Amino acid sequence: GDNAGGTSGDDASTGTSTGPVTLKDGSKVKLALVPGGAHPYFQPWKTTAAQDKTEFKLADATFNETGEWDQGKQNNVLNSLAAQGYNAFGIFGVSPTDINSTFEDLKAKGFAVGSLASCPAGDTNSADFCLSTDVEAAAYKAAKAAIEAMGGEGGLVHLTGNNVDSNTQRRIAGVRKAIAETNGKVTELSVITDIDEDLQTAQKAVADLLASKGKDIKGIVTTAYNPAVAAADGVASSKLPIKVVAIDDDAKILAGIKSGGVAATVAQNPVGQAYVGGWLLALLGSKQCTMKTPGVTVDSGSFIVTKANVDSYDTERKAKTVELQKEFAAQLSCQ
Amino acid sequence: MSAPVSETATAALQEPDAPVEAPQGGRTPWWANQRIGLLILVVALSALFGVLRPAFFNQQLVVFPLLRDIAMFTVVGLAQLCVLSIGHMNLAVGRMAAFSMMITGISYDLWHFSLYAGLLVGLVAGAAIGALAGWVIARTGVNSFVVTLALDFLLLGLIPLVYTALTDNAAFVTKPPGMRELRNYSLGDVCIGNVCGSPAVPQLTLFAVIAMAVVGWIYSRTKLGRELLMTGTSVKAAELSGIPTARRVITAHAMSGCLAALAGFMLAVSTGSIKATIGEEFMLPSFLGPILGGTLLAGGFISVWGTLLGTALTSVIRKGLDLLGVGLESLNIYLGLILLVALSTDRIRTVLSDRQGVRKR
Amino acid sequence: MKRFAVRFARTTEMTLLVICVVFFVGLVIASDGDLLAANSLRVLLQFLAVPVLIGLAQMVVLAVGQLNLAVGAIGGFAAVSMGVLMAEHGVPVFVALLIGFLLATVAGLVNGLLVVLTRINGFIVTLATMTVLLGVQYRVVGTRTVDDYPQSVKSFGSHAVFGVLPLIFLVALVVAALLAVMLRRTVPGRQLLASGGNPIAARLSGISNDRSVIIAHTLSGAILGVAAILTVASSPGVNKSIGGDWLLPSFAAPIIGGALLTGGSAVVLGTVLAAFIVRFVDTARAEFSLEPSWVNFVVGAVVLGSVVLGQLRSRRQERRTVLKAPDAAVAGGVS
Amino acid sequence: MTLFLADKVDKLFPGVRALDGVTLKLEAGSVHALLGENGAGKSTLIKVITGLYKPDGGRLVLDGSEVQFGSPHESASAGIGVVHQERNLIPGFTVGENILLQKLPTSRGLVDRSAIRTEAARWLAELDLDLDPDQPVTELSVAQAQLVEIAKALSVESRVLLLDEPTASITPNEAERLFRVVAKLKNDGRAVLFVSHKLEEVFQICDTVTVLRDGASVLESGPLGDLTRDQVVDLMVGRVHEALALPARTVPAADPLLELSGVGTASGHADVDLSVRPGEIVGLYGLVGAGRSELAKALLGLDRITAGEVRVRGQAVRIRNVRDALRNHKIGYVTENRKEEGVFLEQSVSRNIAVTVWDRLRKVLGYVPAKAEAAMVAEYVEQLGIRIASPAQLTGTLSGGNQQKVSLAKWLAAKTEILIIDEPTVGIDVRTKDAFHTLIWDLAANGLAILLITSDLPEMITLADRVVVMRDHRVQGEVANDHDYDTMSQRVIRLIHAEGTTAA
Ligand SMILES: Nc1ncnc2c1ncn2[C@@H]1O[C@H](COP(=O)(O)OP(=O)(O)OP(=O)(O)O)[C@@H](O)[C@H]1O
Ligand SMILES: Nc1ncnc2c1ncn2[C@@H]1O[C@H](COP(=O)(O)OP(=O)(O)OP(=O)(O)O)[C@@H](O)[C@H]1O
Ligand SMILES: [Mg+2]
Ligand SMILES: [Mg+2]
Repeated sequence: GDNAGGTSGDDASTGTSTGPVTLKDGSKVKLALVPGGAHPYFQPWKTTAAQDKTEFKLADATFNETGEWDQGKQNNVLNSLAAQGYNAFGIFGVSPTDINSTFEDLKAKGFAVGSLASCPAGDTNSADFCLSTDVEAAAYKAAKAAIEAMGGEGGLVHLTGNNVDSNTQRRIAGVRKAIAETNGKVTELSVITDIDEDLQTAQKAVADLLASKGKDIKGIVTTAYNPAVAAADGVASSKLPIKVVAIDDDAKILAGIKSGGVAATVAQNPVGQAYVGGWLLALLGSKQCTMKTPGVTVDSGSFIVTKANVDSYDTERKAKTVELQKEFAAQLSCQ
Repeated sequence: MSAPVSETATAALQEPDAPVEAPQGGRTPWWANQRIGLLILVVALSALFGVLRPAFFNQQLVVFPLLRDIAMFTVVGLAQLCVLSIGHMNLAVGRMAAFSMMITGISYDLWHFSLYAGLLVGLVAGAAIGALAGWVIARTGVNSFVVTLALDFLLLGLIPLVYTALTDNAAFVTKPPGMRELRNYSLGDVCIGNVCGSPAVPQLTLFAVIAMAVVGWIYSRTKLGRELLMTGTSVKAAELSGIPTARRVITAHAMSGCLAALAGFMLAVSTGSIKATIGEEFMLPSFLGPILGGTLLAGGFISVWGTLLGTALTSVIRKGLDLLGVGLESLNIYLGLILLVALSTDRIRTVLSDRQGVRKR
Repeated sequence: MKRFAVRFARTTEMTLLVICVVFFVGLVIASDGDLLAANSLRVLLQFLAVPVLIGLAQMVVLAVGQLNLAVGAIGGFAAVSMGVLMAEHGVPVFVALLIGFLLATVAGLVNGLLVVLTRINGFIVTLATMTVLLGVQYRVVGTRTVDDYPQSVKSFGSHAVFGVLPLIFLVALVVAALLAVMLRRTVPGRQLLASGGNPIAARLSGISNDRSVIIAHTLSGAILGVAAILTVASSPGVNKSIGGDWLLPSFAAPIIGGALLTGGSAVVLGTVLAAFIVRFVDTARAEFSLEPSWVNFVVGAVVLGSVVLGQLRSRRQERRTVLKAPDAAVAGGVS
Repeated sequence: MTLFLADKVDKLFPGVRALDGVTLKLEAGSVHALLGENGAGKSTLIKVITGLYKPDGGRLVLDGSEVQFGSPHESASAGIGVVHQERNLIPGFTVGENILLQKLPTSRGLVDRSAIRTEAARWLAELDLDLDPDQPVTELSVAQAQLVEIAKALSVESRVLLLDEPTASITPNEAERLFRVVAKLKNDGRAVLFVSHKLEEVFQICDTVTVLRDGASVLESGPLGDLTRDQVVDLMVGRVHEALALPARTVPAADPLLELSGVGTASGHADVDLSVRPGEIVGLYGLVGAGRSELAKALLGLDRITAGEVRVRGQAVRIRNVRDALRNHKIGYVTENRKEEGVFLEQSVSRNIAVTVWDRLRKVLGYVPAKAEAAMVAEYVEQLGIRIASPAQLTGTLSGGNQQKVSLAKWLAAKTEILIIDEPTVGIDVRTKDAFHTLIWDLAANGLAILLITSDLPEMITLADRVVVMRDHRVQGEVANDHDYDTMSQRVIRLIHAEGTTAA
């Protein structure tokens, strides 16, 4: 995945399988998709959970975002769901450094567990599998897109979220990697962290940034939601010739792409995560299949969206989803 | 001069025909007692949730984590209670927990300490940072709210700097032997002969029990506890009665820091790793438990049992709503409303008991 | 007049004013005078409007010895209500803003009524209403960011008189001035402060403390309503994160500004100045590309330093007071 | 003409019948005394009249028509002014605003500051009080604050003025000034109700009297002229009250326990010389604000001593704080400010008394054995006759007299040898006052060195062996007490007003 501009990120794909495994009996599986808390990114999971339920004929499928970005609360939610009979869990762990413990607990009780949209920090994944955007790769792509939009030179600013989250550290690394590849033509002016908590903080940070350094900035890459919204808006109203590359494909950001305020965005694949994840968890939960290598990590793909492909990137994403299914089929050993 | 007052003076001071002044508030009926009210509420709500969702009594999946939570937040509450006892506040409880766990994490990661040695280091660090807050307050006379708020910001800045400097993932992932076990072990794993404890009770609760016992003992039995409460009731009167109020302020904050560290440790053990964000969610629960339980914000009165019950009440409500499958759209609405209704009944009980008291005459 | 000058020189306001000036001059020098550019000044002031208002909203309840933990929830709830009404229900701008303002005011009124009627500690009451309103805010807006409201609102939010003085900042100043007049020069204002200063004495003088508490909470709600309007007008959109970071600043401003937690103090000017100081720290963060961690560190140090300094000054003047002032505790219910 | 009538008023509190069919009649152009022991119900009656409490029975009649006041605001508008027993000023406000708080003058909807200034100045002038209406009340002395409250009561254009112990914390001089005002109001045809525990004052200014005992009126509107002091006291106490006869006591010749020479303090004292021997009661007299309490606090290390020397048992010492004073020098201080500094109102009686002795009682780890504590507390409750239902009772629920006993008990429990007693009987009824006098006398007889600060001249003359007079933070001189009121009071007052014996 080292060429930006609309090709599917299939670097992790082994792509040798023939087709998806069909689920025989999903009626014993109660699937729970549990994000870390409320966030627009996860909204597609809600509808996909319902789709999983009907398509795979599951006993139940639920979406529960009451964890409120607190690992303790999320653990509670998971336990409560387990107590209510849910036996297959697709989880976005609030704290990447803690979530393996949670996975271990659930695994110990015999549940099928998938790490969705984020992998645990470190080298081990205690869940059955991890299906997630490779955050470093996505940030790398985004930075590449920004550099391209900037014309390959100038100052770049990186706006992101919670500094002490290991995913943030990976994003920072991804952006730095892309900048390093320009051999000094592009410089990282600053990395602004901890502005994803709320929209106003992000907006204020962007405005201050533009006021103090606006002239030196050629591009802004954001790898968190609120800063993306704020940057798109701030740059548009300041009328500075700054290229903004955002993250995710929330309606607000897509509108920005269409109007030209946002140069590009990196879309991820939440639907694919929830759909393929649900399918996998149903297979594992019904004991039809097991993972050949437990804990395997697969990139769910990230897609550069520009004005050019804003109407078509979803097709590409759907293709990736189908591909993911095949890819996993090769990882399974089924009865 | 063992009895400086002579018979004549004593006789003069007696007022044989004066009626004994009635203790007001001391004669409330049992059902108006706030703690008993809370206990009844907790039990009633548990029963209600149990009836609606029998899974509520699932030992492994519900009771065990619930008790672990209650234990941890009780310790958080006790950390706040220590400063509330002198009429102060500690807005940095969470950050003090994060700070001491950072030290504990360093001790595991860099110095390869054992589980309990690291805990001890953390407790000392917590006590030290608390004492620092207390010292600033005592020396300058600046309001504790301001000092701990500022300290909170200071630590909020300091902690990530240290974490990013020392670790890759902004967390200490080294786990000393025993930490993993402590997370899941219950009293079921503690056996004397053939008799084992309940598998529904996590071993972590023992920390809370010890903390409650120590804090309870200090406040009910020792000179220190009494002096803290007197300082909380009236600093002026305490100073003029020979209580070293400045030192007591420092002690109270040090105790608070130490308990915050313990809570941070319990959180680290129960979620898995020692990270910078430990304690972020501590502040509101730290007040909620003690205050629901009857501890006064103004100082001078505390209740250790009340803190446990207050914490239990909120945890039980949350757990019950979780089990009822209440989504985020409604969860907070119900949580807030139940809290308000529960507390209003408390108020109604007090009013009723006052009325009854009057009618009896 | 001379006496007044002497008294003013000793106040916290004076200390804060000096700090403000020093800070500002320092920043101007550090930015090579860039900070004096119209745009920089505009940005500086633009993001002062809301902090000033939330500080005042807290100050007014502190003045009766109460506190309001629901500041962020009230503001956020009102802001998203206005946004959703305008963007999704086509309610005319004026009506929508009015409704939002009234919702916030009513929320404040309900806080006051609950405190008075149930006699539950104000801390707990506002904690409970905060929880409820957070739920309502989520219910109203979910995880979307709503921004599809009329341009007139946005141009109000971004307009600046002479390109320097943002309208919304002027609105905040007007509110501050009105509040100052109300607290200093109107009978209900004086009664409110009397209740806060000495509730027993106030009651013996025929002042209803209950009424004062209700008025204070309602005023707090109304000010938050204005803050919500300004938020809607000035931010790129409204979502559930609005109001999320209001709580601590709301306390920090009045307390740094010299308000007593026990009640009785009206420190409008102090609150405004304190908001300025906090804002300067933000500006410094952008100017020096500081990591947020350092900023927090500095804010902590500045707050502690300024208050300790102020305290030492007044201590020196009051050498004769024998005992240390007892640490003020937040008074709970007022009888 | 009867201006105001409270007819068979009842008031119940949870657990207490505070008023039981009390009738009170106030005539225009007369000053009426309301007397009774602590807790008799005087303040409660006033609060019922002003609409602060709702009566549980009876009726109020003003000017011949029945009235019901829902709040103090209504009674104030009806022309009833009141000075409550509690301190009653709003800290952040100016003198003027405090005076006019009940009805702030407004113009065009805003509070009119210049009107406040002029109107407040008028009331201040009426009381001959030289204060700036713009001054914050936090800068006032206790006495000044009290006078401001009186100005506040007058300011509602009151036809009926209720004064609840207005003279408890002011000097005779200031009291005289107040009495002149009262006389003027009386001539204007207003009705004044005067509550005081100082019977001398009552006899000086009152015309008629009502006596309360345990919430019931035992004498309703009797003319005061027909009664003697003893008769009044007997009515209040409910049995024959014997005049205080203190047993003989001699001061043993011994070296002073406490000695001050040339002491100066940060609060402005200069050249203070003073000594107290064991078994001696040294009175420290002066006008309010003379710096007596401040001197006591400086001795306890609460203020800096800048010059001179303090010797305890002959040793020069530097006392750092009250703890130091108590532990190392056995000095105790019974404060004048009972409610704020003397007792912990929201704590039990038992803790209040034991607070000074935990050091002595504690075992390992600071453990305080409950039994030893209870026994110790019981001993002092018994000795001082503190009326409580149980040692766990909150001190705030006790009457003033009993609170004062608690405040004293902790120093006796601590076995102090030097005791500084500041205004021990402010707001305390005659009988309890006599008991306190006996007690203090007795403590001295047992060898304690007592420094007695009081503004109550009769009390001073009853108790002190020597009277040291202070003015403006300096010692004016000393008078040996011959226990004769007339000669002593003259000598003391003369000393106070003597020009610059030591003053610079
Ligand atoms: N708010 C209250 N609630 C309950 N009891 C009260 C209340 N106020 C007064 N009492 C009780 O009513 C009785 C009368 O008290 P009150 O204050 O009227 O006495 P008093 O005659 O003014 O005494 P003092 O001379 O000490 O001022 C006392 O027993 C007191 O404890
Ligand atoms: N004329 C005055 N005006 C204002 N304040 C005064 C005046 N005189 C003294 N004060 C202040 O009043 C306080 C009274 O001091 P202190 O309490 O030591 O006096 P005291 O002789 O014990 O009188 P009291 O009877 O009030 O106890 C001091 O803080 C002093 O600064
Ligand atoms: Mg009274
Ligand atoms: Mg005095």
